[in-house]
Amino acid sequence: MSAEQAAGVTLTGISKTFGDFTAVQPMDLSIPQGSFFALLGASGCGKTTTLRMIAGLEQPTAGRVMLGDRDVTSLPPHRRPVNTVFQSYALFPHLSVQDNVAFGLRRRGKKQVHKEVEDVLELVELGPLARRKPAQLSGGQQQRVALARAIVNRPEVLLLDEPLGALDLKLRRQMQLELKRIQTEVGITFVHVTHDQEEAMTMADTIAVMNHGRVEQLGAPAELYESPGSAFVANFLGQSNLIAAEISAAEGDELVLRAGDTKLTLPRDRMRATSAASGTKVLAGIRPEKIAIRSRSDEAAVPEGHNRLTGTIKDASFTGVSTQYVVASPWCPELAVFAQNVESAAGLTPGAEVVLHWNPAHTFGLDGDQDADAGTGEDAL
Amino acid sequence: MSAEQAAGVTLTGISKTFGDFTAVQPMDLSIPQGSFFALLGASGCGKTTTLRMIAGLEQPTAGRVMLGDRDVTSLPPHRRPVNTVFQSYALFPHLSVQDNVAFGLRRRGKKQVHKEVEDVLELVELGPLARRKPAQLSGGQQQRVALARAIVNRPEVLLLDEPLGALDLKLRRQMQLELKRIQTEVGITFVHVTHDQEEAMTMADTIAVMNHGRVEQLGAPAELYESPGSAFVANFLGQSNLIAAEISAAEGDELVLRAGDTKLTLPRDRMRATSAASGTKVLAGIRPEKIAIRSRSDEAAVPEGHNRLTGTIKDASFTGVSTQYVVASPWCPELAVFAQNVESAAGLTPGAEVVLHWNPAHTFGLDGDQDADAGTGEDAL
Amino acid sequence: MTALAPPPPAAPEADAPPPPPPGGRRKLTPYWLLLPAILWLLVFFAVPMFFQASTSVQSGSSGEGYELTWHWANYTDAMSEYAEHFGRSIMYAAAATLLCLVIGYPLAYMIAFRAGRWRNVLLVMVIAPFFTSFLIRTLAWKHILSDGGPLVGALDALHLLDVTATLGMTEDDRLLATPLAVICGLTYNFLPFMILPLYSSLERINPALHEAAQDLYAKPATVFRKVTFPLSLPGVVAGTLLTFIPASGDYINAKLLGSPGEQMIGNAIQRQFLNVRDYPTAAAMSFLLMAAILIIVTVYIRRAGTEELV
Amino acid sequence: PASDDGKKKGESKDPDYSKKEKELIFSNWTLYIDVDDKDENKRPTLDRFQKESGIKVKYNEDVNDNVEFFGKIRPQLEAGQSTGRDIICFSDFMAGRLIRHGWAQRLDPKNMPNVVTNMEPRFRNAAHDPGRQYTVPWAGLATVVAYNKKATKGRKVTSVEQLLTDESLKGKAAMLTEMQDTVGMTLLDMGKDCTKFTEDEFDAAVARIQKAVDNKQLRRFTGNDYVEELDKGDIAACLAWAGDVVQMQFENPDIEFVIPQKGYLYATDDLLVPAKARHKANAEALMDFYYDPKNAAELAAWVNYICPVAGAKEELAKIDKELAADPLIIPDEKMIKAGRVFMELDDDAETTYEDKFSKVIGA
Amino acid sequence: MRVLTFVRRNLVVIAGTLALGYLLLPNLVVLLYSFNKPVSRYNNTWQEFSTEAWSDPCGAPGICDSVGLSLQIGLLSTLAATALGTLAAFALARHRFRGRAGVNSLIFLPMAMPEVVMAASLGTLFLNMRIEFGFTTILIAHIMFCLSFVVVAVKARLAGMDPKLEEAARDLYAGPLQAFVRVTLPLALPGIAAGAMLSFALSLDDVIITQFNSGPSTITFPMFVWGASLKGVPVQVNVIGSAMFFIAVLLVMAGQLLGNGRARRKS
Ligand SMILES: Nc1ncnc2c1ncn2[C@@H]1O[C@H](COP(=O)(O)OP(=O)(O)OP(=O)(O)O)[C@@H](O)[C@H]1O
Ligand SMILES: Nc1ncnc2c1ncn2[C@@H]1O[C@H](COP(=O)(O)OP(=O)(O)OP(=O)(O)O)[C@@H](O)[C@H]1O
Ligand SMILES: [Mg+2]
Ligand SMILES: [Mg+2]
Repeated sequence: MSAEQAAGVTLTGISKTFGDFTAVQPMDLSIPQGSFFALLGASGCGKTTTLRMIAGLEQPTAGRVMLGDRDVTSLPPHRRPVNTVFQSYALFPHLSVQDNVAFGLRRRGKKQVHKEVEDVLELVELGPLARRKPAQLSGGQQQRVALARAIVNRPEVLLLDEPLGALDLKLRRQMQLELKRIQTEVGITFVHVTHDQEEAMTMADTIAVMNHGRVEQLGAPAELYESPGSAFVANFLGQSNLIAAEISAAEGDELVLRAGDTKLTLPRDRMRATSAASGTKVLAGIRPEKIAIRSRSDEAAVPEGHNRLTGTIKDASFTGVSTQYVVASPWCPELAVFAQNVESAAGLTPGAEVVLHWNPAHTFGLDGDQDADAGTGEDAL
Repeated sequence: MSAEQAAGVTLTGISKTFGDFTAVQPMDLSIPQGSFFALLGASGCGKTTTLRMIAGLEQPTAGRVMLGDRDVTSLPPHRRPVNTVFQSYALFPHLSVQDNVAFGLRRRGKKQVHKEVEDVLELVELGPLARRKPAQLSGGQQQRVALARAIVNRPEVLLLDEPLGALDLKLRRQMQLELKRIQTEVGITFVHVTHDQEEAMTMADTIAVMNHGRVEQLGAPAELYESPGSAFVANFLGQSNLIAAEISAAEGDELVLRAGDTKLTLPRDRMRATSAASGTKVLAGIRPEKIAIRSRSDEAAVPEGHNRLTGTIKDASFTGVSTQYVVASPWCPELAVFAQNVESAAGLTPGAEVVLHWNPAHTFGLDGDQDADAGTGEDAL
Repeated sequence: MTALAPPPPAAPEADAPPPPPPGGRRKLTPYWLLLPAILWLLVFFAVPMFFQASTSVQSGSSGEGYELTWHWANYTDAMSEYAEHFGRSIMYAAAATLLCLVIGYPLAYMIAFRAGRWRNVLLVMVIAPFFTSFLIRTLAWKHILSDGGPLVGALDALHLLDVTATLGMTEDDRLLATPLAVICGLTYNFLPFMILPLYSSLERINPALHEAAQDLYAKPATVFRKVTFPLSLPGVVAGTLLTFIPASGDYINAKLLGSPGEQMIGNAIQRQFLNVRDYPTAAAMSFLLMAAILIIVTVYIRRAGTEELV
Repeated sequence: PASDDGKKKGESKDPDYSKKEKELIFSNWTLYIDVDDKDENKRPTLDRFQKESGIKVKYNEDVNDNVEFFGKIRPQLEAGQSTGRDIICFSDFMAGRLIRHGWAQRLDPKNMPNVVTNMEPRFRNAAHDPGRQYTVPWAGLATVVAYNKKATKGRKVTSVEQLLTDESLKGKAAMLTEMQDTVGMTLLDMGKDCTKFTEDEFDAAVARIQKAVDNKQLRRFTGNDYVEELDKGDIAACLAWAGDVVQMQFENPDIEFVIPQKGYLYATDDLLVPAKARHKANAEALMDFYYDPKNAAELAAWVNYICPVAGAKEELAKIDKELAADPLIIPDEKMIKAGRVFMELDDDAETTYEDKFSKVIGA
Repeated sequence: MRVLTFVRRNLVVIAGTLALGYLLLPNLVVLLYSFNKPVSRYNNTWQEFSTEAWSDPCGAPGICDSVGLSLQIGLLSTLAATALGTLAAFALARHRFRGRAGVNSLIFLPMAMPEVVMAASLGTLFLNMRIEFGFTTILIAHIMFCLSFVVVAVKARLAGMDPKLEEAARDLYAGPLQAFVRVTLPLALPGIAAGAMLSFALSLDDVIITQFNSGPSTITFPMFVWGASLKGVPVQVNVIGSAMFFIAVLLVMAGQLLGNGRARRKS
C-alpha cells in the first residue's frame, strides 16, 4: 500500500475486548481510498468485530477510527458516512425493494429519491422487481438489494461482511464478478470480509489476513500468495507444501537447505525467518501448482537446477480443471501437487513412483518454529 | 455402469408429480452396489425428490423402486434398509450425540448398542463428544453425527442430500475427503446429491446430471467432463467455452467447423449432434484449461494442427493456483482461459492481443440448437 | 440428450404395486386428532351460543319462566337502555388497551432485547401474577388507591389529581370509584395478555435489522418508528385484541374500583343474569356486545392489515 | 290455614331419612355463626349441638347473595331434585319466594319445643310466612345509617336524606345493592310506608336515589363490603346492617350508627328446609337447639345481629353486659316500634322493581 | 449531564422496569399484608409484623378446601385442555385438510369472546339442560376456555419445528407412533408445557366464568375470595396468594436452572 494514496479508513491502535476475551488485538490498519480491500481469516478471528468498529456498531476498547481525516471514533453509526452489507442481508422484511433501498436516503432527509433508487436498481439489475418484498426474492437477488441499499447512499466506505456466504457456489462466483464490476463503476472504498480465500484473491486489490485478532500479513493478492510470511498465511491463502528443513549453507543469493537427505535451494530474498545462519530450522514452502510431477522413468527430463523430490502417488483426484495428487515422500508424508488437465497424464495413478521438481525461485522459506499445519482447517474443527 | 455389477438401487419408470407440476419426469436409473453415486443438478431440478422416493419419504406417482432384487415401492420409510443424511442434518435436538446415533438401532429392537455407537463415533472421530447435545457442536461436527447416525445402521443404501451444503469452503473440502474415506471403509452404496460440481467430480464413481426433472447424462466424472453430451452438462460440470459454428466439411476422422472466419477441427467421435452433414449448426466446445494462451507476438510458437483463435484479453484474475483470463474474440465475446501459475506470464494483462490455441482432440461438438448458456447459472437468477 | 427416453405415460401396469390407498387412513388423521377438541368446543361453546341466541328472543318472567316468542324487542330495549354502558365499555376497554400498549411495549421490548439471561425470569414474572388470584390483586389495588393512602396523597401533592379531575377521569381528590381507577384496573389485569404476544413478535425480529437501520442513518427513535414497530405489528394486533376483547366484557374492575357511574356492560349482564334473572335481556346484551366487538375487530384487522393473528 | 297449604304447587311429602342418617347439611352466610377465638375452625355452639344430638353437621358458608344462591339451586328445585342441603339460611323475602313455589318443607312444631316457647312474639307472624310454618328466624337485621366520625370530620349523619344530599358527604356516601334495603330506607325517609307502597312511590324513591347517583353524591352501592371501606374511611357514611356496626364498633371507635327518625328497615334471615331435603327432623333439632336461650345468647354474642329468642337477654348479660344492653342486638321498645318490614312482592313485581333498581346502581 | 445520557440510553429499561413494577406492585402489597396481624376482621391497616398467618394458612375456615378445589379443577382442566388442545394443534400444524380455516376460527373464537358472554351462554346451556351447577360445570367451562390457549401455544411451537426431524425418525426405522413418541412429542414439549402452564394459571385465576357456572357448594379459591371480600378478607388469603405466586416463580426458575445445569454438565 503506497503512502501517497489517500487513506479511506485508518485504524490506529484499535482493539476490542468482550469481558476478558480479546476479539481484536491492538492493531493499525490503513485502507486506501477507492480500493477494494479484503479482510480474510478463519471463523472467529475478529473480522466482523473490526468491521463493526468501523461502522460504529461496536465501540472500540481502545484506539481510533478515522475516515479520511475525520476522527469518527465517538460518532454513532447513523452519523457515519459508512454503510454495511450484512452477511444475512438484514433486509427490512416489511418494506418493498425500493423502500429498502430508499431507507437511507429518506433518513437523511431526501424527499425526491425516486430517480436515485431507480438508477441503483438498474445498476444491480433489479429494476423490474422494485415493488417486491424481500421474501419474494431469491438469495442472489436479496444480496443485490442489500448492496443497492448500501451504495445508493454513496458512502465513503462500504463494508461487506461475507455478503456472499449464504449463496451457493455458482451464484457466488457470479456475484463476485458483479461486485467487482460495481465497485469499479462507483469507485467507493470497499472493505470486504470473507473467509473464502479464492474470493479474496480474485476480488481485492489488497488483502489483510487476520488470525486470532491480529493482522498476520497484508498486501496485494499475488504478493501474499507468492511470498507468504507465515505458515498460517501460506496454508490459509491457497494450499502450501511446507517441508521441515535446516539451513545447511548460503551460496551467494541462495540458501541451501537440507530436508532429510534431499538438498533444496531457496532464494535468499524469499527467506522470511529472522536468522539465515547455518543450522537454523526453517519450513521450505512450495505451492502445489508450482510442482511438476513426472514418472520416475522420465526422471532424465527434470531441468537442471530444479529442486527435486522423489515419492509415491498416494491419491490422485480428478477435479475437472486439474488433477490433484497426494505424493508421499520419505520425509514429507503428504505433498500436494496440482496438474492442470491438458493432455491426459498416462501412468500417474496411485502407487506410481514419481519425481517432483520445481524451479527453486518459487520456494519460500518460513520460520521453522511454527506449526506447519496452522491455517489448514484441521485446527478449525 | 457395467451390466455385470450388482445393482444397489434400480428405479424403473419412476416419476413424481405435485399437483400439476412434474418434479421428476419418468426415468430409469440403476445404481451399482457399493458405488459412490452422485446426483448433480441445479436447484429445483428434482434431486431431493428422487432421493426421497428411494427413502420412501415420497410415494412415486408412477414407477418402481428396487433395492437389490426387492421391490420396496410400497414399503414405508421405516421398513426400508435405507438411511438418509439430510441437508440440514435433522439431528434430534433433545437427544445427545450417542442417543442420536443409537436411535435407529434402538428402533430396530437392539438392546446392546453401546459398542456399535462407540465404533461409529470413532470412525467419524467424535468419540469424545458422545454426550453433547447437537446444539453444542460445530457445523462440521453435526454433519459427522448425521453421517454416523445413518451408517451405524449398515443400510444397503445411504442417501446424502447435500450433506455439505451448509459448511464453509475449507471445512467442506475436508469433509469431502472424510466422506470418501468412510465410504471406502464401509463399502455401502452412497447416493450423494449435490449441486457443487467439483464435489461430485472428486468424490463420485458415477455422476448423473439432472436438469428439469430428467437425467441429462450419466457416467464417470472424467467421461462426463471430457465429453459432455449437452450444453447444460458442459456448462454445469465445470466451465466450457461453447462457440457457435457450422460444419463445413468432414475429413476422415475429423470434422471441419467454421466459426466466423476461423476454422476449427473436431474429432468425429466427439461430435454429439445427431447430424454431421455440412451446414449443420453446432456448438464447438473447449474447456478453459485446455486452451493455451500466448501473446500475439509469440504466435509462431503455436504447434501445427492446433485450433487457434485470436483475441484481446478483457480481464485477467489471479486465483492463486491459476490465472483466469477472459478473452474477447470477434465471434465469441467471452472466452475463458485458465492458465496454471507456474512461471509468471509476462505481458498477459487486460488489453493485450493474444492468440489462443488447443489440441483439436479436446474439442467437443454439441447440437447447435441449444442455448449455449444453459447451466451457467445465469438462468438460475 | 441422453438415451433415457421417457416411458409411456404412467398408467399403472398390471404387475405394478398398487398405488397408496386414495384418501386412506392418513387423510382422516387430522379429523381424528381434532375430533375431541372440536366436539368439546361445539358442545360447550357453539351450542351454548345457540341457546343464548334463542334465549335472547324469549319473553316472560323469572317467576313464570321464559318462552321463545321471537321477542326482538329485547335487543332494542337493551340497546336503548344500556347504550351508555356499551359506550363506556368500549371506551374504557379502548383506553385500557392503549395504556397496556404504552406500558407493555417497553417491558416486552426490554425482555426481548435487553434482558440477556434474565429473559426467562422476567417472562415468568409477567405470568406469575395470574397465580395470585385476580381478585386478590384487584383488592390490593383498592388498597393502594385508597382515599387516605400514600398514592392519593402523593398525586394530590403533585396536583396531578387536579389535572385528571379536569379531564373528568377523577373526582374530588380521590382515585377509587373513578373512571381512572377502573381503567387502571383493566390495564393492570390485561397487561400480560398484551406483553406476551408483543414479546413473541419482538423476539422474532432479527437484531441485525436494528443495526442495518442505524447503519442507514436512522437515529434510535427512527429505528424504532421505521423498523421495530412495524415489524412488531402482528404482536401489537394480537396483543390489542387479547386485551381489548376481555376488557370490554369485564365487570370485576368496574364493580370493585368504580362507582355507579363507571359500571360497564359486563356488570349489567352479570346482574341481569345472576340477580335479576332476566335471562333474555342478559342474552340480548351479550349478543349486542359480541356484535359490537366483532365489528370493531373486523374493521381493526382490516386496517391493521394483518390476517395472521395467532 | 292448613287446608290451603296442601294446594301450594309442587308440595308433597318428602321422605325423611333423619332416623337412619344422623347428619345434616347446613348452608349459611359467611361469618354468621360463632367461632372459637383461638381456633377459627372450631364452632362452639355447633360442636355442642353435634355432641349432644349425635348429628353430624356439614356446615357450608356458601351463601353470599340471596338471589345468586337461589339461582344456583333453582334448577334442582324446579326439577324436583335434592339441592343437597337440609337447612338454608335465606333472607325473609327469598324464603318467601321459596315458600310460594312450594320449595320449602313445612316444619313440625312438635319437634321444636324451644322454638314454640321461646320465639319472640313479634317474629311469630310474618308477611312472607304467616304463622311461621316454614321458617325459623336465625337473626334479625336492622338496616340503619352508619358513619365514620373521622371521615365525616366529626359531623353527624342522622338520616338517609343526608346520605343522598349532604354536600360534605359527596363521593363518600354509599348505599346497599339490596333493593329492599336501599329503596326501603329511602321510602321511609320520604315518609312513605315501605310495607305498602305503590309503584309510583317506588319510582319516586328510585328517582331520588338516581339523582344522588347523577350528582356523584353516592360513591358506591355495596354488599357487605361497605364494612371494610367504612372502617378505612373511604366511605364516610352509608346504609349498614346493625350487626356489622356492632362488630365494627369493637374495633373502631370512630364508627357510629343512627336509627333514622323516620324509621328503619327491618328483616330477618330465616332458616328453612328446602324441598327434597333428606334430613328434616335433624334440621328441626338444630333449629330447636338454637332456640335454647343459652345457645342463642352465645350465638348473638358473636354474630351481633338481633336475637329472635326470648330470654336470651339474660343469658347474654352473663356473657357481656354491654352487649345485652345494646339495642342493636336486643332491641328496646322504641327500637322495635321504629322498625318496618319491606313489602312482600310477588315474582313479577320483584323482577320489575329489581330491574328498575339495577339501572340506578349502574348495572 | 451524565445522568441524562444514562437515562436516554436506558429509557427502555427504565420504562420496562416501571411497567414490571406496576405489574408486581399489587403482589408486593398482598405479600406485605400477609405478614400483618390485624386486630379486627379487616386486614386493611398495618398493625404489626407477624408470621401467624403463614404458620397457619388454613386458619380461615373453608380456605384450604377452596384452594384444594381450585387446584383440583386447575389440574384436571389443564390436563384435559392440554390433551385436547395438543391433538388439535398437531392436526392444524401438521396437516392440510378440508375445513381447516373453519376449525381455526372455531378455536380462535373463544379467545375473541368476552368472558361474560361465554360465561352467560354456558350458564344458559346448563340452565336449559337442567344440569346441576357444580364441579362438573366448572370443569367443563375451564376446559373450554383453556383449550384455545393451549392450541395456540402448541401450534406456535410446532410451526417452528423442522418437519425434517420426523422424516429423519421415520428414516431411522421409527414407525409413525414411535416417531411421534420419540421425536415429535419431546420436541413439542416446551410448547405443550407453556400451554399447560398458561391454562393452569388461567383456570386458577378465573372469576367470571366460574361465577356463572359454579354450584352453591363448589367454592373455588377465587370464589372464596369473592365471598370473603364482602365480609373482610382473612390474612390467610394473602398468604395463599403470595405462596402461589412464589411457588410458580420458583418452579419455573428451578426448571430453568435444572435445564441449564444439565446442559452445562454435558458440555
Ligand atoms: N458481543 C460479543 N460478546 C462476546 N464475544 C464476542 C462478541 N462478539 C464477538 N465475540 C467473539 O469475538 C471473536 C471474534 O468475533 P467476530 O465475529 O469478529 O469473528 P469473525 O472473524 O467475524 O468470525 P466469522 O467468520 O465466524 O464471522 C469470536 O470469538 C466471538 O466469539
Ligand atoms: N411437496 C411439494 N409440493 C409441491 N412442489 C414440490 C414439493 N416438493 C418439491 N416440489 C417442487 O419440485 C421441484 C423439485 O424439487 P426438489 O426438492 O427435488 O429439487 P432439488 O433438486 O432437490 O433442489 P435443491 O437443490 O434446491 O434442493 C421443485 O420445483 C420444487 O418446488
Ligand atoms: Mg463474522
Ligand atoms: Mg434438494
